Amino acid sequence: MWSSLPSFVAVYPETLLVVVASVMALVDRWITRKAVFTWATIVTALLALALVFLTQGTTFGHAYAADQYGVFFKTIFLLVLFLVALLAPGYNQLLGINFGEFYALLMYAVTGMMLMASTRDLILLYLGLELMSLSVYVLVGLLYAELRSLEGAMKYFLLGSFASAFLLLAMAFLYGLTGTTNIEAIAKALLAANLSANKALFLSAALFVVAFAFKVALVPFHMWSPDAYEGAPTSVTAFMSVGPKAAGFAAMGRVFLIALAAAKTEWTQLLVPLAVLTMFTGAVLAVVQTNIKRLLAYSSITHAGYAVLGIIAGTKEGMAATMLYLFLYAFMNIGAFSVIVLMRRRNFLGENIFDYQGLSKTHPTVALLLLIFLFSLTGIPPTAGFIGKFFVFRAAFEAGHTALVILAVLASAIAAYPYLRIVMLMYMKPPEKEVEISLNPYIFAGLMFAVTGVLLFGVYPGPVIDFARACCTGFLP
Amino acid sequence: MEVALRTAEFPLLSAIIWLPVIGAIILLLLPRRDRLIRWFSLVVALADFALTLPLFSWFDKDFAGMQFVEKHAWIKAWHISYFLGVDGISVLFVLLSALVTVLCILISWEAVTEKVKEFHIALLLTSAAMMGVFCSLDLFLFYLFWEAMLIPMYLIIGIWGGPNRLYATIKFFLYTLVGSVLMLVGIIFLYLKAGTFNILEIMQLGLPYQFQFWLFWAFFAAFAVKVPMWPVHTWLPDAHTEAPTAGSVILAGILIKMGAYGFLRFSLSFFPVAAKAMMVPMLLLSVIAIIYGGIICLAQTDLKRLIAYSSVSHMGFVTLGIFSLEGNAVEGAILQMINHGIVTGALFMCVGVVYERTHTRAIKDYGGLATVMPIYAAFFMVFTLASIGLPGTNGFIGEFLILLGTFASKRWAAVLGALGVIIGATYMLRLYQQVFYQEVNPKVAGLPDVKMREVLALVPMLILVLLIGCYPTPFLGFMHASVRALLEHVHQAAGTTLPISEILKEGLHVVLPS
Amino acid sequence: MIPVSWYLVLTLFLFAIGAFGFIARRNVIIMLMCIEIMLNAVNVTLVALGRGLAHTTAHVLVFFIIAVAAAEAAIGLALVVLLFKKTREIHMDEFRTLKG
Amino acid sequence: MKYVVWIPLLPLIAATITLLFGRWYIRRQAHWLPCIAVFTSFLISLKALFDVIGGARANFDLYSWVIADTFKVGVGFQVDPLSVMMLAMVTCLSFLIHVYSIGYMEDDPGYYRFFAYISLFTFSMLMLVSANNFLQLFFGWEAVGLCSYLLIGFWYQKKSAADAAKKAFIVNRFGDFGFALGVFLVFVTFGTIYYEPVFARVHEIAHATVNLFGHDILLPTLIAVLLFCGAMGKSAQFPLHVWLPDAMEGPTPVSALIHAATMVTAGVFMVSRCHEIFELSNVAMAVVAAAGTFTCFMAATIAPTQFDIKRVIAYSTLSQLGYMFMACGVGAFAAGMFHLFTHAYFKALLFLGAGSVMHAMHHAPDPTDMRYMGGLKKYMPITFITFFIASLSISGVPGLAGFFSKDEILWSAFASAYPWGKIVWLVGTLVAGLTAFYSFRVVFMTFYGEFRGREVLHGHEPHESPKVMTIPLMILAVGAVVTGWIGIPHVLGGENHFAKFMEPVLGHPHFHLPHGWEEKEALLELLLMAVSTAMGLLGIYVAYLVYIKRPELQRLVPERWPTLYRYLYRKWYWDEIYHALIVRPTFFTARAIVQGVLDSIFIEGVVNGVPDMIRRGGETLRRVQNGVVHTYALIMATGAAVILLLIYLF
Amino acid sequence: MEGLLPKIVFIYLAVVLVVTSLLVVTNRNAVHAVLWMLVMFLHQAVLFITLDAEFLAAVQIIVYAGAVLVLFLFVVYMINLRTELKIHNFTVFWPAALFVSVALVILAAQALKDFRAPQPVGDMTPEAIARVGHAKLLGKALFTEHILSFETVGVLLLVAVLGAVVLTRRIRMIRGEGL
Repeated sequence: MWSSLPSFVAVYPETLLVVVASVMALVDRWITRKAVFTWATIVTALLALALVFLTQGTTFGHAYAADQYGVFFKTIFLLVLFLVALLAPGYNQLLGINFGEFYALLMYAVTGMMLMASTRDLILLYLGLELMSLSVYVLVGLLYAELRSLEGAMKYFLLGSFASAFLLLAMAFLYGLTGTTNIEAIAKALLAANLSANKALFLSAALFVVAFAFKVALVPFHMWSPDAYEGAPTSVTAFMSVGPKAAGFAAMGRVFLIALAAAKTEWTQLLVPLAVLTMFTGAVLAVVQTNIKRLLAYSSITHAGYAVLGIIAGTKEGMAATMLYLFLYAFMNIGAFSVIVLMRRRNFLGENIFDYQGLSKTHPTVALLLLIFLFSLTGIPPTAGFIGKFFVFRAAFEAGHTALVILAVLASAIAAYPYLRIVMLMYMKPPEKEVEISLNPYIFAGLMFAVTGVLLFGVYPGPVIDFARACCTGFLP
Repeated sequence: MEVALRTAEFPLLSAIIWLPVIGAIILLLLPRRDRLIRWFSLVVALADFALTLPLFSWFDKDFAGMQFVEKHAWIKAWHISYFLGVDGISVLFVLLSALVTVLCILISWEAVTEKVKEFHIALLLTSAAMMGVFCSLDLFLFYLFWEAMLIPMYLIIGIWGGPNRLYATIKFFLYTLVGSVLMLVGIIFLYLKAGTFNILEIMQLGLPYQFQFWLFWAFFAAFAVKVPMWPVHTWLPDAHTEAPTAGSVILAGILIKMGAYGFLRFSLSFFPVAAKAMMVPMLLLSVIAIIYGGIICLAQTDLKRLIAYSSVSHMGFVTLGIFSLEGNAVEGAILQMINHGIVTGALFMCVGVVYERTHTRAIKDYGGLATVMPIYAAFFMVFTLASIGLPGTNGFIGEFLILLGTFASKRWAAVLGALGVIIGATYMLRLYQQVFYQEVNPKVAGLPDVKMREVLALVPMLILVLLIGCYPTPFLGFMHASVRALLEHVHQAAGTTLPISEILKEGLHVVLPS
Repeated sequence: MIPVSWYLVLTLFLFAIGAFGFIARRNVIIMLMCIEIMLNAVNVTLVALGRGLAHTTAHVLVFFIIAVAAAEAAIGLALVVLLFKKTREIHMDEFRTLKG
Repeated sequence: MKYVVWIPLLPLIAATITLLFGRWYIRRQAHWLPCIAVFTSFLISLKALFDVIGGARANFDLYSWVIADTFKVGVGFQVDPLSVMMLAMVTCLSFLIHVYSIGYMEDDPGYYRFFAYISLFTFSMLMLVSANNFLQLFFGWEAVGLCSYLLIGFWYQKKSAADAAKKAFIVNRFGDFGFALGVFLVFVTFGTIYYEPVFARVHEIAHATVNLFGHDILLPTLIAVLLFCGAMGKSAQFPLHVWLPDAMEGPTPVSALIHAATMVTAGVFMVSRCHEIFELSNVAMAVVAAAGTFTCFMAATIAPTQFDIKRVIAYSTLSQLGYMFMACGVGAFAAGMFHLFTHAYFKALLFLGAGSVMHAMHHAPDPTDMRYMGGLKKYMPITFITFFIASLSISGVPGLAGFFSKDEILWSAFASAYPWGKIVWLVGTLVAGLTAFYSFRVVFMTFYGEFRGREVLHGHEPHESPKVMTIPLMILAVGAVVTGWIGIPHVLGGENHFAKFMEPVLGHPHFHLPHGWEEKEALLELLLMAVSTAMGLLGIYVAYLVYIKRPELQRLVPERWPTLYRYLYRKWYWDEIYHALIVRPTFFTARAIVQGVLDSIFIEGVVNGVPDMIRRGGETLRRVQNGVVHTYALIMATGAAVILLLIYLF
Repeated sequence: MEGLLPKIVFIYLAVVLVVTSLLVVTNRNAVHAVLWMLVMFLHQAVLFITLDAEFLAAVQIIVYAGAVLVLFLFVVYMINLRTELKIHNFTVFWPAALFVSVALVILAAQALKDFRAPQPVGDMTPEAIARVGHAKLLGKALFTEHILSFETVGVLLLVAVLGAVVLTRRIRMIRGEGL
C-alpha cells in the first residue's frame, strides 16, 4: 500500500502531449493561422521525443516504466506523429478538416500508444488501447462529409469494440488465474503456480491472440482494415497504418513475451497459422486491388504478417527485429502515403492506381520518390525495407521457424506484384490525364525525411539495429 | 580451403563500383540536355573502364587467393563488413562489365530518345551493381548488389522496351525475385551457422550433408533462374525480346552470367559435398537446356527470341562445364561466360542495328541483307560463327574445353552436350540464311549500312572474338590458380551423402512443427 | 458459497449471446447494445473473481470498463446519428460502399 | 624448318588484306595479292618438299594456343613426307585455280570476296595438313568447312546456293560431332592431343576396352570410328555424302579446288595421319572399307543418270573418294594417298574443264545441262583436249596418272591380309568400268555430236575460254598424265617412289596372297591390272556405243527399268529419306512439341498459371470482403472459435 | 440451508440475465430492447450486491441504466424508424452466427474446466468491506495504485466528449461530394 503518490517524471512525455492536445482542441476556433497547429505539433513531437529519452529509466509505480523497450516504440510513435504532421496540412486544408481537432486527436492517440508501449499493467494497457482506439475512430470519421469516411469509422468502431470485449475477457481470465494484472507479477505467478499446461491459460492466451490480431490486422481479424483505411482521410490512413499497428505490437511484446512467457509454445502455435494466412491473404488480395489506399491496406496486412514473425520467434532478437521492422516501415509507408496525399484534389480522389499512369513523365520527382518507397515496401535492397525483412526472417529462422520463413519469402514474392504494378503504371505507360500536384514545403520536407530514412537505413542500418537490440536487452532475459 | 588475401593499397574495386553511382547522382542533377547527358555518361563509363584496366595488368595470376581486397566493418551488429576482392574467377567479369557498359551507351546513342537522363542513370546503376556482385566477398553485400540490380534493370526493360514489355518486365522481376528470396533463406541459414557473412569463412564451414543439400537447392533457385537453366528459362526470351538493345546486351552480357558465377563462387565452394552429389542432376539439366534451347530455336520466327533461346542453350554449356567439376571444363565454362557475353551481346547489338532501321524483329521481314548491308553482314557473320563455335573464334575455345572436361568426368553428358553444337549450327545458319542471303526483301531494300558509331561499338567485340579465339592463353591464365584451388576444395570435401528419401524425411522433420 | 465456475459459465453465456446478437442483428443500435452485454458479461466474471481473490483490482477494472463503455457509447451513438442523418439508414449491412 | 610457317601465313595475310580493303580499294585488282601469296607459298612448299626428301623433319609449336588446367596445346607444325606432300599439292593446285579464277570470275560483283575466300581456304587447308596436333587439325578442318560454306553460298542471292551452303555445313557438323568426341577420347586416353606422343604410345592401348551401353568395346575401335565420323563428313562418304553434289552450286573453281582436289580429301589425309590408331582395330578398318566401298559403288551408279555436268563430276569425286577409303580400309594408306594425289590433278582438271564449258555456255539459262551441249570440241579445242586427257586418266587408261594409283589400290585390296580385301577389289574393278563409262558419257555428250544449245544461247556462239583459264588447264593436263609416274609399281619396272617416300609415315600394307600365288605375285598383279584396264576400256566402249553410235540405246534403261532408273536418277532417294527421317521430325519437334507444347503450354502454363491462380484466388477472397460488417464479425468470431479449437488440437 | 439461498438467488439472477439479454438480442423493436436491457442491468446490479460490490452496483445503475441507456433510448427515439417493424432484423447468416456462438461457449467452457483460482491475495475481504466500506476501499485503490489508469480514463472521457462534439458539430458540407 502506497502512502504517497509516485513521481510523475515517467509520464512527462504523455503529459506534455495531453496538455498540448487539450489546448489545441480548445483554441481551435480562435486561431485562424492553421500553420500554428502544424508547427506546434512538430515542436511537441520533437520535445516529447527529447523527454522520452530524458525520462528513460524512470518508473511510475508498478504500472508504468519508461524502459528502453518503451523508448524505442515511443520513438516510432513520435516519428509517425512528426511525419503525419508534415504530410497533413495541405490535405486537411483542402478538405476542410479542422487542424486543431485533427492534431489533438492524433496526439491523444499517440498518448494512448505510448501508454501501451510502456505499461506494466494490463488495466493501463486496456485503457491506453481504448484511448488510442477512440481517438482513431473519430479521426477516421473526420471527413464526415464523405459517406465512406463515416462508414469506415462505424465499421472500425463496431469491430474494434467487439475485439475489445475479447481482450477484456482474456484479461479477466488471466487475472482470475494469477490474481494480479501486473505483467511481471503475472509471469511470476504463472511460474509459481505451475500453470504452464493449464487449458484456461491457453484460453486466455487465445483470446489475447484474437484481440491483438485485430489491432495489428492479422488475418482473419483484418477485415476492418481495408475498409477503414480506404474510408479514412488519407492523412489519417497514413497514421493508422503504422501507429496503432506498432502500438499493438508493443502490447503484444509485453503480454506474450513477458506475461505469457509460460505459455510460449501454445501462443506460438496459434500465431504461426495466423502469420502464414496473413502474409498470403494480404499479398493475394493486394494483387487484385485498384484503389491504392486499399492496396496499401492489404500491403500493410502483409507487412504485419512479417512483423509478427519477430514475436513468434519469441527471442530478444525477434522482438528487436519486429521493432526495427516497424521503425523502418514508418518511413516507407508514410512516405508512400505522402505521395497519395499529394494526388488528392478537391474533386479528384487520386486513389485509383490508374491515376498514377505516366506520373514519371508529368512529375518525375514525385514518381521517383514513390518508386523508392514502393521498392522499399517490396523489400529490395538497398532500401530499408530489405533490412527490416532480413532482420525479421533471420530472427524467425534462428528460433527454428524454417518453414515459416520459407513461406514468408514466397509471400513476399507475391506481394511484390502490386508494387511493381504501380511502378509499371508510373514509369512504363504514357500519362492519360493531367494530374495536378502542389507540393507544399511541409510535405516536401516530410517526403525528403522519409526517403532519407529509407535509403540511409537501407545502406547503413548499423546504429538503428544496435539501438533496437539494446532496447530489448533489458526487456527480455 | 584457406584463402589467402592480398590487400589493396588503393581502393581500386571501390572506385570501380562507386564511380558509376557517383556519375548517376551527378546525372540526376544535370539539366535535361540529351547530348550533354550522353557524353557525360560515356565519359563516366570510359573512366570506369579505364579504372578496370589496372586489374588486368596488376593481377597476379599465380596467386590463388583474393586480390585487391578491401575490408571495412559495416553493420557491426550482424558482423557484416564491406568486403571486396577479386580472384581469377571474378576478375574478368569486372572487366567485361565495364566494357559492356561503355558499349551500351554507344549503341543507345540514337536508339534511346525518350527519358535519356533516366536511361543513363539506370544504366550506370546497373553497371555498378553488377560489378558489386562480382567483387563482393561478403554474402550480405553480395545479396544487396544482387537484388539492387533488379530495380534499374526492371526500369530499363520496362520503360525503353518493346510493345509487350510490361508482361516481360513483371515476369523477369518476379521470376528472379522468387529465386533470390529462396537464396535469402539460405543466406540467413548460413549466417546463423557460421556467425558471419564472410564468404571466405563460410567456405571453410564444412556443413553436414543434409544441410548442404537443402542449401544447395536454395541457392540453386536463385542462380538457376538467373542463368537461366531449364525449366526456369522462360523469362529470358520475353525479357530479351522486349528489352531495348542496351538492355538485351546487359542481360546477355553480364546479368545472366551472375547466375553461373554464383554457382562457381557459392554452390561449389559452400556446398562441395552436395555439389558433388548433385552433379548428375545438374549435368542432366544442363544437357536438357542445351538441346531444348537449341531445338526451340529452330521454331523461332523472331530474331531476338531466337538469340535469346540460343542463350539458354549456350548457358547450358556453361553450367555443364561448371558441374562437371573438372579443371579444364570449369576454365572453359568461365571463358565461355565471357565469350557468350561478348558474342550474344554483339548479336543483340547487331539486331539492334537493324531494328533501329526497320522496327521489326520478324525474321521473315528480312532477307538479302548481305547485299544491302555488306559490312553489317560481315560483322554478323563473325558473331554467328563465334556463336556456332567455329575454331578460331572464342566460342570454340570455351565449348571445346567444356566438352573436353565434361567428357573426362561424365561421358554421356559430353556426348549429349556435343549434340548441341550440331543444333547450334543449324539454327544460326538458318537465321543467317533467312536474314542475309537470298533475294533482297523489298522491306529492307535500301537500308543504310552500319554507321561509324555502330562500328565503333562492334569492333571491340569483333577483336575480342578473334583474339580469344586465336590466343585465349592470357585470359585463361587468370583462372588457373583460382580454379585449381576451388576444385581441390570441392574434391577434398568430406562428407557422407545420404539418400534423398532420408534427406526429405529429415527435412520435413525440421520444417514441420513437432 | 457459490463456486466461481458458475459465474464463469454465466459470463460465457452472456458473452456468447452478445456476440451472437452483434453478428446477427442488422440494427446498429442493437449491435451497440450487444457490445454492452458482452462488456457486462466480463464485468460479472471480474466481480466474482474480485470477491474470490478479495482483491480490489478487479473492481477497479470493472469501474474503468463501465467508464470506457460509456465513452464508447457516446462515440458510437454519435456515429450512428451522423450515419442516419446522411443516409436514413441504421441497418449496418446496407453500408457496403467500402468492400473488396 | 621454321620457314614453313610462311606457307599458310602468306595466304592468310593476302586473304585478310583483300577482305578488309577489297571492297573499296582493291576491287578489280583483288587477284594479284592472293595469287602472288599462294605462288610464294608454293615455292616455299617445294623447298620444304626437297628438304624433306633430303631427310629433314620438323615438329615445332609456333605458340601456345590453349592452356587450360591440364589441357595444353599449341599452334604447331609437323613437317614430314605426308604433310609436305599435301602442302606442295595444295599450294600448286590452289595457285593454278587462283589463276584460272581470274578469267572465270571476271565479271562477278564479288570478285574481291572470291579471292579473299579461296585464299582463306588455302590458309585453312594448309593449317589442316601441317598440324602437329588434333586441335589444330580440327581448326583447319572447321575452317575449310567455313570457307566451303562461304564459297558454296558465294552467290547467296540464289536460294539453292544458300541452302546448299547451309546443308554442307550442317552435314559436316554431324561428322565433326564424332570427330570431336574422338579427340576428347584421345585426350582422355593419352592426356595429350599431339600426334607424336599419341602415336608413339598408341600400342599401349591396343587391348584396352571401354564399356559402352553394356558392351565392352575396344578403345582403339571407338577412337578410330569416332575420328572416321569426321572423315565421312568432310570426305562425303555415305551416309554423310549428301552435301557434296549440292555443293556444286558454288563457282566452278571452288568445286575444283575444294570439292574435288583438296578439302574433301582431308578425310583421307586424316585417316592416313592416324593410321596407327586405325590399324589397331579391325572393326574400324572394316568400317572405313565398307564406307568407301559402298560410296564408291553408289556414286558410280548415280553419275551415269545425271545431266548436270558438274553433278556428274561431283558423283565421280564421291566415287573416287570411295576408292581412297577403300585403300585405307585395307591398310594401303600410301596407295590411298597416292590416289588422292593423282586424283587432285585430274579431277581439278575435269572441273576446270567443265567450268570452261560453262564459261562458254554462260548465256544459257542452265549452263551446266549437258543436254544443251554437244559438239563443243570444235569451238573449244584446248578445253576438249585437256578434258579428254583427264577422262582417260580417271578411266584408268594405262600410262596416265589415274591408272597407276587406281591399280595400286585394287592390287593392294586384292592382296590385302584383311578378309574383306577381295570384296573391295571386286567392287573396285566393277566401278572402274562404270567410271570409264560415265566419264566418257560426259565427254561424248559435251564435245561430240551436234551442238544442241543454239536455241538457249540466243545467237551467242560458244567460244574458247581466255588464256588465263586455258593455261592452268594445260598445266593440269600435264599433271593428270605425269603425276602417276612417281608411283609406277615394280611390276611395270618402276620404283614406286611415292610409296617409298611415304613409308616412314604410313608404313606399308600387309599382304596375304591367295594360297599358291605367293610365288607368282608379279603375274597376279599384272593379271589384275589387265582386268581393270579391260573394264575401263569396256566402259569407254559402252559409252561410245550409247552416246555416239547408237543413241537410241540411251532410252533403254529408262524404259526397261523405269523404277531402277528413277531410283538412280533421284540419287537413291537419300535426300528424301533424310528429309523425312531427320529434317522434318526435327522441325516438327521444334515447332509443335517443344515450342508448341512443352514451352508454351507446359512451362509457360505453370509460369503464367501460378499468377493466374493467385489473381483468381484474390478475386475469390475479395468477395468475402463484401463490405458487410456482420460478415467481418462472423469471420472474426469463427477465427476465434477456430483458435480455441486449436488449443485442443495441440 | 445457508448455502442454498444464495444459490437460488444466483440461479434466479442468472436466468433473468440470460433471458433478458436474449430478449435484447432478439427483440424486433429497439425501444423494447432498451427496456429489456434496463431490466438486465438492474438484475446485474443485484448480482453485484450479492458479491459485496455495492459501489459497483450503484455505478451500474447510475452510469449504465441512468446515463448510457438513456442515451440509447434518446437515439432510438430520435431515429424512430417505423419500417423497422416490417423488415428482417436478422442477417441472413444468423444460423452461422448462432453456431459459432455456441461453439465459442462450448470450447471456452471446456477450457475453463481447468480454471483454478489462486488463494485470496488481497485485503478486500468481506470483513474489510463490512468494516471500511466498498466505496472507500475502491477509492483508495483508484487514487493510489491505479492513479495513472484513473487519469487515463479521464483523458479518455475527454476524447469521447471531444469526439462526439467533433462528429456531431454541423459544419459546412463540401459541395460536389459524390465521392
